[in-house]
Amino acid sequence: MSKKIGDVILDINNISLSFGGVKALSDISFNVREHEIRAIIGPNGAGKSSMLNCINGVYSPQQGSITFRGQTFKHMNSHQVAVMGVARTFQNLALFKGMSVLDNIMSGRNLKIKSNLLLQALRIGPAEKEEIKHREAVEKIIDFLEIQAYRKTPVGQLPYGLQKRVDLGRALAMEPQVLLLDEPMAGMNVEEKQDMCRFVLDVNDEFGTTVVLIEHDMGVVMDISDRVVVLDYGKKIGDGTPDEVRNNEDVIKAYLGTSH
Amino acid sequence: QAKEQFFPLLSYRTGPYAPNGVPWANGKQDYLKMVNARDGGINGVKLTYEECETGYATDRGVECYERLKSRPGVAIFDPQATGITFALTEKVAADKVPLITLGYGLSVAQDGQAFKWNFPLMGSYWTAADILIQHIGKKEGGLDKLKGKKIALVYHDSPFGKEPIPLLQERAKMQGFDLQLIPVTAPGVEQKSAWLQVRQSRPDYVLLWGWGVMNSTALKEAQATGYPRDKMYGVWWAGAEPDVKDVGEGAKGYNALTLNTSGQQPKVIQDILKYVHAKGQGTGPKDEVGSVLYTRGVIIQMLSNEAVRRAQERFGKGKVMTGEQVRWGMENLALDQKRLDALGFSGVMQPLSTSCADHMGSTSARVQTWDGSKWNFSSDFIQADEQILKPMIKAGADKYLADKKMTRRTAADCQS
Amino acid sequence: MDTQKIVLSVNGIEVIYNHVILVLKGVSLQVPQGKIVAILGGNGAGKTTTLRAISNLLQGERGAVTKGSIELRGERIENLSPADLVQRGVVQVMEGRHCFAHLTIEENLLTGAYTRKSKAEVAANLEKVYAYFPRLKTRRTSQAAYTSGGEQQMCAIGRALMASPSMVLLDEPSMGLAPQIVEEVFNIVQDLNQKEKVTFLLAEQNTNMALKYSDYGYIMESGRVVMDGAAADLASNEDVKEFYLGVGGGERKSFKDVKSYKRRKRWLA
Amino acid sequence: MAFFLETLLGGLMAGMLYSLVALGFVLIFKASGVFNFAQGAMVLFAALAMARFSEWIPQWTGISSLLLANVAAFVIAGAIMFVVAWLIEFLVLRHLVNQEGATLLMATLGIAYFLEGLGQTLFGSSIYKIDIGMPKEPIFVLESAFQGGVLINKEDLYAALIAAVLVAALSVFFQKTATGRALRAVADDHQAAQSIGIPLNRIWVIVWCVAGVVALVAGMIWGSKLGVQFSLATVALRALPVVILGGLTSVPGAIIGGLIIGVGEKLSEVYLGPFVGGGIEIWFAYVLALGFLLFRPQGLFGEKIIDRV
Amino acid sequence: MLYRENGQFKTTYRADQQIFPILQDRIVVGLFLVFAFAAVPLLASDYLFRAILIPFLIISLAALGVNILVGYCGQISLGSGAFMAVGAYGAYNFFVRVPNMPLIPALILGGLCATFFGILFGLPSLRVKGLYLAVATLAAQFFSDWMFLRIKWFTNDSPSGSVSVADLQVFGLPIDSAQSKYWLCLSILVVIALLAKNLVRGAIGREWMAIRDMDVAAAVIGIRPMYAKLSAFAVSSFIIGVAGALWGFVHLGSWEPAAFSVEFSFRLLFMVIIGGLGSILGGFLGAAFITILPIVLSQALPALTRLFGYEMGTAGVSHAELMIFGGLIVWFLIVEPHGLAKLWAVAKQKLRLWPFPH
Ligand SMILES: Nc1ncnc2c1ncn2[C@@H]1O[C@H](COP(=O)(O)OP(=O)(O)OP(=O)(O)O)[C@@H](O)[C@H]1O
Ligand SMILES: Nc1ncnc2c1ncn2[C@@H]1O[C@H](COP(=O)(O)OP(=O)(O)OP(=O)(O)O)[C@@H](O)[C@H]1O
Ligand SMILES: [Mg+2]
Ligand SMILES: [Mg+2]
Repeated sequence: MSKKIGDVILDINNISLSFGGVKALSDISFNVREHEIRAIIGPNGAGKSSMLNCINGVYSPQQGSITFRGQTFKHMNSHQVAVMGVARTFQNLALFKGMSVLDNIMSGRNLKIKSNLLLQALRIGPAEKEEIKHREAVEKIIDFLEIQAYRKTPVGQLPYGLQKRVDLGRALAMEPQVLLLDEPMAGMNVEEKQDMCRFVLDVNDEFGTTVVLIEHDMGVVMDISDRVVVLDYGKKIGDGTPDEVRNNEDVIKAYLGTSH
Repeated sequence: QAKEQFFPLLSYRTGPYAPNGVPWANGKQDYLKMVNARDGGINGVKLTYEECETGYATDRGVECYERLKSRPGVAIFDPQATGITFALTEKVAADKVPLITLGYGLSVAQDGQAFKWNFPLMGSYWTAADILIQHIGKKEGGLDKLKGKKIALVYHDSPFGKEPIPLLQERAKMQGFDLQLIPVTAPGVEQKSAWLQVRQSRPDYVLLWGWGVMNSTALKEAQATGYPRDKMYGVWWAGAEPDVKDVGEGAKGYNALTLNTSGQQPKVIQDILKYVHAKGQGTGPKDEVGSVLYTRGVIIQMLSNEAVRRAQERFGKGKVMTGEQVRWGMENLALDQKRLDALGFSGVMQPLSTSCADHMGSTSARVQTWDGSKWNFSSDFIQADEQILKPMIKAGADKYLADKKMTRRTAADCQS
Repeated sequence: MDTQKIVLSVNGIEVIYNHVILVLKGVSLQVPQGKIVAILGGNGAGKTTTLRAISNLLQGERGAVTKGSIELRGERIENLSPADLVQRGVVQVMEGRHCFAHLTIEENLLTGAYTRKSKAEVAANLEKVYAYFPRLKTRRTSQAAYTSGGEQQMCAIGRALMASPSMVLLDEPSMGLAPQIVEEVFNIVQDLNQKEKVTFLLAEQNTNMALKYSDYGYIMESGRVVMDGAAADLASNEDVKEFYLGVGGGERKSFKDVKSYKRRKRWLA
Repeated sequence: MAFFLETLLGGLMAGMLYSLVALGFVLIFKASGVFNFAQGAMVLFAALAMARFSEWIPQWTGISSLLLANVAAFVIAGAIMFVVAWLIEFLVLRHLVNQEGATLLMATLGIAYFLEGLGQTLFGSSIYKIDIGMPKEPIFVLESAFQGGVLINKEDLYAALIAAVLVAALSVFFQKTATGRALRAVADDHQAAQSIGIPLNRIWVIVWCVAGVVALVAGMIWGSKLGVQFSLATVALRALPVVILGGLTSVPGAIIGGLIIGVGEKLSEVYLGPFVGGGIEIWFAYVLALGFLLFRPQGLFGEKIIDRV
Repeated sequence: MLYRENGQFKTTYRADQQIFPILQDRIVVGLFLVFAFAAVPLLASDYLFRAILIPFLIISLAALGVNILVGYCGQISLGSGAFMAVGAYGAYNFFVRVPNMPLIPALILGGLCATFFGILFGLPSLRVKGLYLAVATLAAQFFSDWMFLRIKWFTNDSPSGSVSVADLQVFGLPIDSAQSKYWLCLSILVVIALLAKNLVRGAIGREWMAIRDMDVAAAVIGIRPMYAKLSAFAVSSFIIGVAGALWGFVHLGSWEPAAFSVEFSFRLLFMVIIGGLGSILGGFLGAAFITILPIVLSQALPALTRLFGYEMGTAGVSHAELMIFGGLIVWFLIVEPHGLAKLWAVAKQKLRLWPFPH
């Protein structure tokens, strides 16, 4: 499998973020290239999720800037980020609990819906067609994630692992250029992790989606990522290919421990 | 088929206004029981009734009305609440049942040529306000002495409380006193700012337009802010026992209008005690019989009965009257002192006679004063000033007719 | 296994959610005194439901045990309240953390000691938890909601330990924890098990770790126990190896080269 | 100036009285995450019990001392509130563990209806009197500084004192004791609280009991001011902006919120009201609360609303 | 096995996206509509129409509006009474001030006034959430109570502040008989319910629910909270406003601000919760429960006690009614915390499996 890794698509420059006394991120810089799978690893509380939150505009970093496709932002706005084609999954499931699996994933396509309120209310012509068009796209994702049987189930009732899949499905429905995944494989067994890896790799392969991945399972990270950033209590302590990182002294000390 | 005239009784025995609603409802019901027991009904027509709880809420009132309006032999409705009155005004015209609103409801409805089905008997808020101003003027030594005085109206912030304002403004213009309007949000449990305002402007008199819990609260706040109670005058809905009893001494000197006497001496009350309570069929407790609102209930029911009786005189004695016929009876009441005596109402109320043009029948009321344990009269019956009222009523009724695209009733219609 | 003293035995329970969704279809398992027992299985197999049934937390999910019985040291416990169970030394660490969001980490831990009346014991337990999870100590004054996912997981585990339990039901303790910490958590489990004779029943996805540390394992699939056995036996079973350990055919496969077709599990045939 | 002071003081006192009702809301919200719609009904119910028993006890036993009758009535009413709390837990809350706020809110509404019906059935629906010997006549202070002095209502003053004591005691209880901590834990997550052995049933009985006693005190004071009657339940609506402004979870917030709302609404009614026809105080109170919320969406002292992903 | 969807395969997404994808549902709903439009007018008495059916239809409409805001978008509103009042007074002013204003446009304009008012008081929702938001909506409630009492212009200078309308017509047909009023309300309800259903199952509905369930995540997938919340306020207050106008025009005929009091707002909220948040059907069930049950109780109770030879006074009846009503609310919640609609869904699911228990 050969894939072409392109130019830098997302560039994080000297981001610092703190909450009261806690420095969640201090002066972090790294970049993400088009089509690559970029992993972020680090011990608990290192600031990995916070980093994604900054990219997403959920948090506003106190310092630094983020460059996306050549445009530089001091702070991102969630809506704008989504429009620019960045999708995201969450560490502590942030699904829409009261909605069915189908609706959850459909909501990922809302940005693409053009018909206005009145048309939607009447549900005639273009509105209906549009709805069906998106439904088709969503059904593909549902097939892809193998959750056909749960289509109409409220997500709150699904077991944890499937909820994670739905979360991924919702992100995929946005047809993003950059996909941010926050521990997508937590709470899964090996078989399920393999499935998940397959999904991620397929997305990356077929659509050329750039993936930023946070994961604690080193097996997964080392196997599928192209480059890895290592954070430790807000600081960057390593950045490079899996092999480089694996052999980095600091990283071993701070995170990997001896068993890996 | 038994001959029965049916009286729907809309009442409220729960909710914020229950303390006042209960004696009122009991009076009506006891009078019906008494007439059945004593006279066997009206010329042999038995009187039946059914109570329906409205809780003072308009929508439930409408439901009660709809439920009871098509009962056979339905005579008349007394909704016991201003809000329900508004909602029913249109409906009774369509359903052809008269609506009696004794001492409340729309003031302009006195004009029977415009309001065919409404009967604000014995007084409206305009007459009440006018009588109070006259009384205060008399106390000051003449209406002209009111010039430069300050009178505050502390009122229930609803159409009920706002109704007297146009008349008071008219009077203020005429007599040259200062009218201060102080609304109290319903149901009136928090009145501190109202009384702070009273304390600030120190009006010479305070008129109290309250109902239910608002009245006793007002008296307590007056006491707490040191406003003299003997400068306070309530409408006849703010002058019953529940309003002052629990304030006790604190309400001493407080004055209120009344349409009727209270107490257990009148013959009709004695009859009720004898024919109803003595047999253990009383609706409420015995000691409530003859209280202000109870007696008012009795009067309302008596007037309704008299309307039926009057209608029977024209349309056939001993027959069950339709709503339309009762309306005619209501419009042609003629209760002189003799008739009142015969009915056992001597001294209880003023004589009254209605006509097609005048649906009120009498516009007088008197002032009573609370002495710490009971009500005593402190004035004679005072009549509202026709000169002032007439044009206002005419104008209001004309506007109503214009809005509704209706015309005044013709003389022929008055005969129907 | 019957030679050992059984603390907890679950006998053929059925669990229904919302009056209609049948989730557990006759699950039986035994937990011997002083051992570590693991429940393994894929997503939705019913592991969490089993633990909830034991600790009586089903009611809040509108679920109910409709058949079978659960016994703790010979006593039927289906009708006890969760608090009664904690009094009897059984504490559950819930899946998905469930820290008290508005309480600080330290307050969270102290609430965990609600059933402990001795001040000294509480203080000692607190020290012990901080010793196990030094990260918690540095974040002790933060509100739990504002700590990272892993910190919350540590908090949840620590909170359960504060009750000085004799038996702990752990639901996916390793989820979201960094590998080092995972190792640590299992070491703690082992530690408590050996030193303080605490019995563990754990539901885990990290089969590798679970089988390494536990004595006995049950494998669940769609509401049934499909296989059970000593941990070592399970670890050497071909199917388990392939599906749960990712080392089917002897070699660990790279996640990059996973096949996109799947072999059917033998027990589903 | 004197009048301004009077208005200010009046507002402060009215605010304290609101706080007393607000406190009940806060207690239950804090301890179980439930917005207790039945608080107004509880105030009414407790006050009715107190009023009727203080009337009945002298009749039944011939005790003529007002103080004795009142104390006995208070104790009996308190006991009744305890039974109510226990029944609420046993019949309602226990079956609704871990349900959403809206569901629990509805349940408290059901309780409110029930208590209103039961209260009036048992105790009647007239106006009743609670006479705890509060002085009714006003006093005047600072007569040397202002002509006519500044009027102070002694009754309000006592009521405010009682409210302050109650609030102080409850604040300490919540902040300093293990039970207080457990209550807060329950509010955050019923299930997790259960899982670590907090006996929800007992906690809820305790809290509803305390809230019942607070309702009784509120009912007693309001009742002694207004007379006990159905409308007493509606003071809850006046207390609502207080709770929200102070923060649903903060006991001291109930006090501060009460003072702000009390002063704000009285000043607005007295000084702004006349220009727009009056009657503005109730919506002004809400708008005032809203104004504060725009700056602090969780109320002045409320716990921060957490939404993290 | 009566209620089986087996064998009903959907071959197109259009078919699968119908409002009622299951054949039995479609038949039942169709029959029900025929019944409501054709059979009920033949069977029902005047009382049933005027006191129960018409108010029920109007309140259902209002509950539908409230459900969009509270149930679908998760914004707790206690100001529904205000939106109704604005709708009613707005429509009234258009109706009496504009010469020859037809009824339907007046209702719609009333709804639009409510929309405007709703958006205005919805603005705080951008910052204030949950129960705290209830304060904003209560502010709307008390402000509107005050406004319609105090500002004479709104009541066309009526001295008492109560207003009334007469001469209602739709396309030249007079709306005065009970049947005609019923048809009018039913038609409006059906049309609006259909439109609302389309909205909530479409993109905008998903936006509302997303905001309700997890607003941060919603923002991250590109939903603008401002647009979603304000559009929910707008749509919901439009529907509530139309309901308010109908309540004034068709049901009461003549009204004062107290007809739209805060109790009304509370009741609407309760209907939605007891019926089922986020369910159109739930709104109807809740409205039926909260409006019809007390009426039924008030009539059934005396009859029942009479059976046992005990005459119950109206006071006793209404107190007992309160207690039973409260008890029933609690009981239903214990059986199914997510409301009557959920109860119905569970029942259907059981039917689907019947005669097997699981
Ligand atoms: N509250 C609930 N209501 C309805 N169904 C539920 C509920 N909770 C769980 N279920 C169902 O029960 C089944 C088992 O779920 P459970 O959570 O026990 O699985 P699990 O083995 O713990 O999975 P995971 O490893 O993903 O946590 C699932 O199919 C799920 O859909
Ligand atoms: N909103 C916030 N307020 C206060 N502190 C925060 C907030 N968000 C994150 N933090 C703190 O910042 C640090 C980094 O948190 P973050 O969630 O980014 O960690 P993480 O690397 O994702 O860890 P984990 O692997 O455990 O998920 C933590 O110590 C956390 O407590
Ligand atoms: Mg994280
Ligand atoms: Mg699980």
